[in-house]
Amino acid sequence: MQRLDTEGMARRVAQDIPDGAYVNLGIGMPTQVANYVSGDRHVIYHSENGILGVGPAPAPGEENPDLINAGKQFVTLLPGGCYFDNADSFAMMRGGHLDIAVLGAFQVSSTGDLASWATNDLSEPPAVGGAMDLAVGARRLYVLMKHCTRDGEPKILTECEYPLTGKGVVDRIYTDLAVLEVTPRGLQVLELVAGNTLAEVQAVTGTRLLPPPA
Amino acid sequence: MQRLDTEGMARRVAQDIPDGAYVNLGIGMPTQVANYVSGDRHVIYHSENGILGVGPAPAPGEENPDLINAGKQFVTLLPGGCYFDNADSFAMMRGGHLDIAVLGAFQVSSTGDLASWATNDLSEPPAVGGAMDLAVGARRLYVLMKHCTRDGEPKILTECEYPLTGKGVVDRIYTDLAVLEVTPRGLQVLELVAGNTLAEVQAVTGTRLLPPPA
Amino acid sequence: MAEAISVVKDGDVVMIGGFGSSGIPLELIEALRRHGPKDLTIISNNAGVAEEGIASLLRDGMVRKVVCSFPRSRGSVWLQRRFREGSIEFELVPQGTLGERIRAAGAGLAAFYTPTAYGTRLAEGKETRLFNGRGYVMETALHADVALIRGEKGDAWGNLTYNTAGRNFNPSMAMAARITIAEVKQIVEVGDLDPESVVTPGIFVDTVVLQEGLINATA
Amino acid sequence: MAEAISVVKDGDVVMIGGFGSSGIPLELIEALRRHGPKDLTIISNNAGVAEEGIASLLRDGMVRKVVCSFPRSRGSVWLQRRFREGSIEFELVPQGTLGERIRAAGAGLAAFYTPTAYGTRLAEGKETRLFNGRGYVMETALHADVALIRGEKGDAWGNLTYNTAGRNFNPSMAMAARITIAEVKQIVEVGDLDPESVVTPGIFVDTVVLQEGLINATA
Repeated sequence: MQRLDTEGMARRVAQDIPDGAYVNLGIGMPTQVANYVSGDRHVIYHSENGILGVGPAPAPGEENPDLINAGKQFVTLLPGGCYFDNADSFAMMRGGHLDIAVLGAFQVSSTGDLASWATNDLSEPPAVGGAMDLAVGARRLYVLMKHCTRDGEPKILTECEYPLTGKGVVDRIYTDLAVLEVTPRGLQVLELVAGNTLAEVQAVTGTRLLPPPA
Repeated sequence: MQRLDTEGMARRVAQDIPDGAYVNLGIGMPTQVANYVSGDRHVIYHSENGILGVGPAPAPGEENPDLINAGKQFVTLLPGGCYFDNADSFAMMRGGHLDIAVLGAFQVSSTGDLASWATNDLSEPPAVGGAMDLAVGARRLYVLMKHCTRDGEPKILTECEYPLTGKGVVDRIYTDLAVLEVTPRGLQVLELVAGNTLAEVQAVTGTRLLPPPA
Repeated sequence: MAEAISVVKDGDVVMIGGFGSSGIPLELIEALRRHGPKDLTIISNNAGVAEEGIASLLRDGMVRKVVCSFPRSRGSVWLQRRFREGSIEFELVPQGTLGERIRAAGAGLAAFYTPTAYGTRLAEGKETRLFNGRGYVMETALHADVALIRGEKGDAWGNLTYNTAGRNFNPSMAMAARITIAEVKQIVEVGDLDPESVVTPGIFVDTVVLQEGLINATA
Repeated sequence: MAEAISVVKDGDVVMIGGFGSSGIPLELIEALRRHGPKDLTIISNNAGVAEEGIASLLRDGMVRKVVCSFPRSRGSVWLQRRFREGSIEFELVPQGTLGERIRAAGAGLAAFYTPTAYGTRLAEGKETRLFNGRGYVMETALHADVALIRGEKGDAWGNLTYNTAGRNFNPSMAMAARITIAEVKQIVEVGDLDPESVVTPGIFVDTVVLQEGLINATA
């Protein structure tokens, strides 16, 4: 099968970030989406720790230990950006003020349940951060993840096996194989990565996929 | 009987405002308390509309229509003061951050119930403002009012006849005749205005007063 | 200004910032009055004085309901008249509860428990509950279709600063409405506002309009 | 610093501001470690990395319970060790819920209903309720005995500003504790801070201490 690499996946999501959007990019692969949003689009990035207008990494030696993103990486502020505290930052998230959030995930269900914060391993202290607030609050929630685990197990399932981050919160799934929309009738294929067939993608998916719109 | 005038009453409350206190003064007579707090005491005044460090009225011609106090009078800001929004201002009030609030009242009960926002006249739209928030939130709530109505009716009663601002919220009552403390045993006289006897003050009070501490 | 306000439709819930003379979007209110939608619900701390601000909307019969905390400023004659003739609904909310209900809407919370008004007439008919032996009243989030607010400086992203005590309800209302329109004294270039001093981040503001000087600024 | 921190007693609930490397009161934490109270409950977003900050309190056996949202930053070895050996209680709270519970305490609210975590394991055992058909979880206020926070500039009244994203939990924690101690980079004269730019009003802060340079500022 044809698989997008990480850059390809980030580029695909970036195409769907419209001009003027307020966007939160989750830790890890989602953070890379910003690198591929066209420069003629005015997109404002939110970081849960209290930044709107997150800019690129600073030049070496210019790092400010207070000015980091949610992934604890050093960042800068774009002109027009501003700072605020946790209460205001999560008001933005929970209150429906962000247009789009892009998150990674362990599993997504056919009804848009998201599992992204914990496995069933109880020997480690669990960590959740702001994922549950984003899950319930962002107007559109996009998941960006590989279609299957390293072992080839499907991550898109009829029901999640891992603890949920939120119920029925995902709007769209971008994987290395396809773009899927969560609809009331189930998971609809919006696009297949060129060269793949629906049957091939269905074969590595743990729930029934609806064919792309005609 | 000997009665304090408005200035005398405001002066008496002012004596009990300690150095370093954060204080909210209600609309009307309570606002005058600030005029008599000794200049060697550092007292910070809060105004519900979003000011800490309220200063005196501006010079004529220097008024800023945005810089008013809760009574809609023009004020100034003292050095070290600051501005904030309604949410933070009422967090200060309700959250127990103000040391003292001084409010006027229609009636106070022997258990510290406060009636200050409405009479039983239903022909006018009622108004409450921030009185109920101050009543529940200030660490010490002092009422400053005349002992009786203009018609000579007692305003200090076993139970309030007017709608309550708060239940069991008043700590102390300053009137033109006496200073009274709300205690678990009832209203205790802390001081009588010089020249008055307990019997005289009791006669114009609608609930039993406990004698001053020996 | 007229174009910005044209989003307000008959029956809308409109929040209007301000406290007394402070931080009121008087030009937006005047534009709203000229636009003329009916059956509005107005959420604001006060209810206008004389023929000004919210009073002018009440006078012109545009208001179905008023939600406020202190409608009895000297000269609030139009609120009194409409109240006495029974032509408006009227909901009185303690000021801190009003602000917190607005903030809750903006912050995505459905309800909260406040000690304010417990045991009083303003808690009648509301759920109450004891926490650690103290009484609290459950209050729900208060949303709006449109918020009209006033800032001092604003930029094209919608970032706002305020003048002194002119903040009052404006920052919370900006968060609680589907559409927020801010009237400002000065529009500055994006990047000119100090990022440490922005009070309302632009994400909460849809449209920033410059005061046109239609209304005496000290009114 | 040592004198300021001496108010913390065995068994106290201590809030500690900061997010990752940002806005952490590292010198106050080090002073707390040297002061050495036992059985502390620590409320903070993270749980320290390596031997730094909260990790040093966990290492030294001063902590009975940790309440946090994200204890798994790379190098959070002491939290992992104490968790695995079962020597601490551990309460995980979604970040926004943690912040809002802290704010509720500071704002005098007893509880609130949030949609966050509804239908998940973190809502198990909690009251839930539908508002307008949507599920919400009831969360209660989170109070502390002492809050340790970090500002950029402070004055003798306790007014504070912050550095960029260094605000995070610091302003809310300042409101939620009986005693708030702020570590700042610079102490300025009362009146030197712009009253429009004060982020934490002095009413929320009891003691302001100047950083002594004990700890590498970029740590």
